Amino acid sequence: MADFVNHILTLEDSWIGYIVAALVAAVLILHVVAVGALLFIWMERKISGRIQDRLGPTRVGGKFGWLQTLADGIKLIAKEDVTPDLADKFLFKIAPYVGLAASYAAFIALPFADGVVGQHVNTAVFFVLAVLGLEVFSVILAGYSSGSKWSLFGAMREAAQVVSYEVPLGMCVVVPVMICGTMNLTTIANMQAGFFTNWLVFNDPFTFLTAIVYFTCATAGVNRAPFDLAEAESELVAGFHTEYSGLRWSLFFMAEYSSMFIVAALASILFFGGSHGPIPIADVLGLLSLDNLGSSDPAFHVFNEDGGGFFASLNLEIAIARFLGVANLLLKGTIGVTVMMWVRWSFPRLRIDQVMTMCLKYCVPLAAVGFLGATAWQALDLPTGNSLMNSPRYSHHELWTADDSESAVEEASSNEVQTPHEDDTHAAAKAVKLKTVPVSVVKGGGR
Amino acid sequence: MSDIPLVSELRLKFGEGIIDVNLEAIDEWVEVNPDVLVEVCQFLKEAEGFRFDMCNSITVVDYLHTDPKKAAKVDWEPHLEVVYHLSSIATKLTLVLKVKIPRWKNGVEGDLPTVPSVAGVWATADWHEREAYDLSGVNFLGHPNLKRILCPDDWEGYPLRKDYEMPLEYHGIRGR
Amino acid sequence: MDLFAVAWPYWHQFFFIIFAATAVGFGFGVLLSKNVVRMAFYLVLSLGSTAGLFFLAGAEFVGAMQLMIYVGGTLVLLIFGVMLTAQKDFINMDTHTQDWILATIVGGSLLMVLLFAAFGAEDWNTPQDLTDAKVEATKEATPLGLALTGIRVDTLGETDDAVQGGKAGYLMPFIIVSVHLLVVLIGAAYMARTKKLSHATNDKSSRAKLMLFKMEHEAELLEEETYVVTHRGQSALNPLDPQDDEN
Amino acid sequence: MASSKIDDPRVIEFDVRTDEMLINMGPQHPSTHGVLRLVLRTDGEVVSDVEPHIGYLHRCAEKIGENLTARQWIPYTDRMDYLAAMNMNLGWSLVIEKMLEYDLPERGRHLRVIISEMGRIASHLVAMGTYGLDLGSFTPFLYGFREREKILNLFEEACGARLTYSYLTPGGATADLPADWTGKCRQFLAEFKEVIPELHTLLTTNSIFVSRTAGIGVMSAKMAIDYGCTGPVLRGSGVYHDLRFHGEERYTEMYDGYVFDVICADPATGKYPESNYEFHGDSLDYPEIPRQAVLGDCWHRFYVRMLEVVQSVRLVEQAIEKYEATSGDWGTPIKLVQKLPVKEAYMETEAPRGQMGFYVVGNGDSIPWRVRARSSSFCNLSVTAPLCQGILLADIPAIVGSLDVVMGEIDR
Amino acid sequence: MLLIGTVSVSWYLAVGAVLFVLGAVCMATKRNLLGVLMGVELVLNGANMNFIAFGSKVLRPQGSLGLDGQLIALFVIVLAAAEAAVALAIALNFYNNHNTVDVDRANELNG
Repeated sequence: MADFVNHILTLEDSWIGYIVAALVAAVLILHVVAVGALLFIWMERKISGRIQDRLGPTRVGGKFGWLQTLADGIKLIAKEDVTPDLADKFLFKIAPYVGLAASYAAFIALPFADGVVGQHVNTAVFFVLAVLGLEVFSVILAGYSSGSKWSLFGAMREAAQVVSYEVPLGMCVVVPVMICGTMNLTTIANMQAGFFTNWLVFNDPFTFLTAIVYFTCATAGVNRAPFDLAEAESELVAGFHTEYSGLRWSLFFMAEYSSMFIVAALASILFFGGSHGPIPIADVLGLLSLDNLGSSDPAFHVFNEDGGGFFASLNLEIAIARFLGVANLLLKGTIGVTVMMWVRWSFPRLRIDQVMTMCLKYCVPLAAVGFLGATAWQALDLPTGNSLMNSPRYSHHELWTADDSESAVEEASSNEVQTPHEDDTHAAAKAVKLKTVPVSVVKGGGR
Repeated sequence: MSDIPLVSELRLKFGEGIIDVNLEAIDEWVEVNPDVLVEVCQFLKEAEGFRFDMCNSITVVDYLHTDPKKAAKVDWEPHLEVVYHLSSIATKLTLVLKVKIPRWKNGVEGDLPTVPSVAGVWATADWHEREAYDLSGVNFLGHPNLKRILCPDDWEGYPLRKDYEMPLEYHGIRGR
Repeated sequence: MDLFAVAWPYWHQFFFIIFAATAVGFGFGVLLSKNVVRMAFYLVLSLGSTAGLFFLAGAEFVGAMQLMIYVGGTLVLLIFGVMLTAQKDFINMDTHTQDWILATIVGGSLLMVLLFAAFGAEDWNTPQDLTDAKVEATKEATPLGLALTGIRVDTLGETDDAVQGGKAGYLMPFIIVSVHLLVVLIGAAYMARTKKLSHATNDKSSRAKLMLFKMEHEAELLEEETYVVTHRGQSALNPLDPQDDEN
Repeated sequence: MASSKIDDPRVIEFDVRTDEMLINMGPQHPSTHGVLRLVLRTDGEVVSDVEPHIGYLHRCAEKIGENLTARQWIPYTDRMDYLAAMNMNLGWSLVIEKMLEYDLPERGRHLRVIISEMGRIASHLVAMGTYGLDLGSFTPFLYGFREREKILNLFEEACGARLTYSYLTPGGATADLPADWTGKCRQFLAEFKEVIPELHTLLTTNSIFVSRTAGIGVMSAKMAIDYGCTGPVLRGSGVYHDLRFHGEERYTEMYDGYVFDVICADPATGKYPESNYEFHGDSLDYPEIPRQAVLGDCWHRFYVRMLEVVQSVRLVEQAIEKYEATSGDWGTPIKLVQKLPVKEAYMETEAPRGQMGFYVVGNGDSIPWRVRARSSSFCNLSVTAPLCQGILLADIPAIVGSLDVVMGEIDR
Repeated sequence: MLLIGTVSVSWYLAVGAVLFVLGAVCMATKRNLLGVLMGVELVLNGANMNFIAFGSKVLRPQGSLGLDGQLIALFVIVLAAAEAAVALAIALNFYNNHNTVDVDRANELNG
């Protein structure tokens, strides 16, 4: 991208290109956050309405009241921004921004499709989780600085809950990482390309279990009902945001909804094939298949670096393919969010000790079982979903690996690290490559 | 409903304690001397075959005519009646106890008349007595915490007394 | 036009300065702030930007871990402690002036020594050509994992046996650390346990059982049987029966 | 007497102690129904002590009653339990009739059964919905209100009001039911029967709901009676007592010829009465009692309400039959300035929330000398303090909600 | 101009040194037990910075510690987490027994 901008501006490797590229990426992600929150709040209203035999918003913005959230946003902006006397003013004011920044920053490493990502991070999985984990600080600071006892309760609950739920969450995330042998979300997604049997959730029963546990813990991690103890409106008046009003209050909700989408999208990347549909539509349409979009290969840039002018340099096939991928991911993420809403409007809230019990007595052991089981499944090379369908998983990724230090490969394979699938041996070699060979993913895709 | 044996038993047990019994009234009532009230209630609660284990309500009726002309017509002296409505879940009986007390303790205006508290007998009497104290100004001796319950703590006067005057203003709020 | 032509290496420079400035700046914030809660907040930001420096230095995995374990876990724990102990008079605590003076002198001299050491060694101070630094984000998570299990795939190229021998795996420390963590976990559980039987923390069913136990002991025999008998007797009754209101 | 220090629910000792704090729950709080104010003494999440403060809605209706005639005071009874105003009217009407020794015509009796039982259904629906709300699930609330609205429509047709009806009066009712009213009522009952299983699915058998309510706020029969709890709260503790069976003759004869069960678990077996009631086709099967549930806990209080709704449906169905069978007068209301004898009468009726008692003293004038309303919620609320000791903060809405208090009735 | 010029290991070491010293001074001056704890965290990070810098192939292609630096840094992070937990436990017990978190008041052992 940056190269492309520079190319258009007929500059050599200049910082302007990077600035423009960064700005474009930032603005796009901002749209995902803001518009996404807008959409999800509207969705939540409609869905809750349907669940409760209501219509939900109907008037504002025409037919389905789809501008309701915008109207409310304007109202919230217009509202007075109250700061209590007892509050720690500085922290009270800063807290909402911390939360929003955290859930916004998590998008940086989230690949919407192969090569459509803010910044390639090789440890993207943990990066996303870690940055998302920072959101807890906004809740804690908000609850603590409000100077209200209800808010303090909310903050304490949030702290306890998040710290304990990060454990099973991490364990669940490790399973796909272990199976794919990489922490790079793009790669994990690409490895599930092809038919939906390649999706890791169908890899073996343990991954299925892990997917469920992951979703539960993720719901708890972004404190949605029935785990929304930090803002339990029937016990603590509004929990950590009792004292907030107007824009700052709405920032909390933008953060909440965008982090909901992040965990849902992460779930779809880790377990549900990411940007790849159940059926490789790109292949069916005769387009270039997404699976071959190795983002490291300059041949697969949406914009050819050398083509002059915009359309001349536009690589249409890849553009369409990536567009389909992004649509896939957004759809899957939205489905995940919808499930969270469905759960929220159906169940009562758990008690704090029950939430803790659920985490420590059920989620952690289940996650451990899932992890061990999946490892054993790989080690014993039992039939997996894709081997049953006989659509090998690693066969698509020649482009992905670079080609140096073969010795590492032999070393690693001779040491029987993470056994690949024997059903296609040349894929096995590739798989081992994937694991140990230094690779430069960043080239191209980011720019 | 047959509480004749009950009355005879009460008479037998408390003698002078039982001042009056009215079986003709719609709800038969027994008037008790305040001094033996607690013992009577304890007995009623535990007596085999009656077991009045629930105290439904405690009411204070203020007999006073503020209008002297009407006051002349009536045959009673101004006084308070504390009415206990008892019932039994075990035996499904009901009973009304009455205690007659002066409107003010030995006639001194503002000095609350006293009745022994039965909160020790029925836990529910706790709040009922608080309400009676709050609205009618009866001092229940031996009550765990006899505070106003419905009116604010700094409220003046006892609204359900016949001679009660609504205060002109309360914390700047116009009363009447 | 040469400003426009600024090429990559200075971007590393640029971000390094940003991250270093925030890290050090908020470090000073931790030092100078009196309010313990704000100290915690500044510490979060300082460590966060330290993680940024790790990313910049190419240690992505360590950076992510820093964010996840350190900022996400340890500091939340810390803030938890702050909240538990934050009384009015403990939130703000002044430091004695003599402490300040002493600490500044000692710290300053220590800083001098360290900086001198840092910039002293010529080998360390030779600037590198970082043209490829950005793209060469090597995939070192797997080698790290392997090294923790005792396999060093990164030093296979080493011909020198001494170096090869020196670069052994980290299986032993790994196990020791895990055992240590286990001990800490058990200790924490021990800390947080309840000494006496607490109805609030036991699960409710056992609580309810205990309540029932109490109830049975409180209710005298007489009452018990009365209620039960009433119940049985009544439940047989037809509401139409005239003796229903009596009984 | 197992009351050693161990058994005292207030004894809680952690190695990591936090500091006690006093918290005001209410009068403006989402889950204190209306303007109840609870002062909590909490140690972290654990509530060691609760003190209810009431009176924020106090208007001294009893004093007002000493300045109005018997019929004029009816609207004030409406405002006591505003969720079951019909039953309040009924209580007051009955006590006045008792005083005047007035006997109701047959048709009026059945009319009253229809109306008061419909009122019970409407009130229990709100209780169910708000209880779901207290436990953090919003959906049952709207399901409950959807049905309640239908009942209110029926009431509106009957008396023109939707909340405060002033429909039943001493001497009968202000008007007979409209012509096609019973038909609509039948239709409603048919629809409502289909809905009841939904409500059970939403809350009664939901495992989260069970884990939130089962074994919480366990109240022994002795304690319940000692604190004067009545109605579903009392029956939830396994005490077989329902004024529609065991009340005064003047009240029970209203239900002569009706067949229905008193919903109350047998403390010996813990089973609820086997219902022989034909419930849309098959006989109604109650949901299983969960394993964790203990007699007298929140879950049982809630469950009793849910089952009483069914019994009320059953009663209304019978009442409609009888009402249509009878003809003639439904009872003419007493005169507005009806003179009251120099007598006093006390009467309790089984309102949805418990025994609602009215006490009236006459002095030969049309204006009663003294009026007293014994409110059920008042006594039911008084049990909060002993129940809410050594529990978690989240249990307080669960317990207060299960008592199902209405502040209008408490503060009067 | 500061932007022109290239980063070397020493720059990272300098940042590490500053953080280290800040932490040390923090430990020395803070009276709040948790403040001292935060000082410790700073010190550990300063040390970590050095390991990362020396281990970074980016900054020092030849003769760098390689993975060892990052491994040690990982160990430091993990141990810091454990250390924080234990120290927090001590702090809370201290607070429960003395009702203060002022370290200057923990002097009952000097006779």
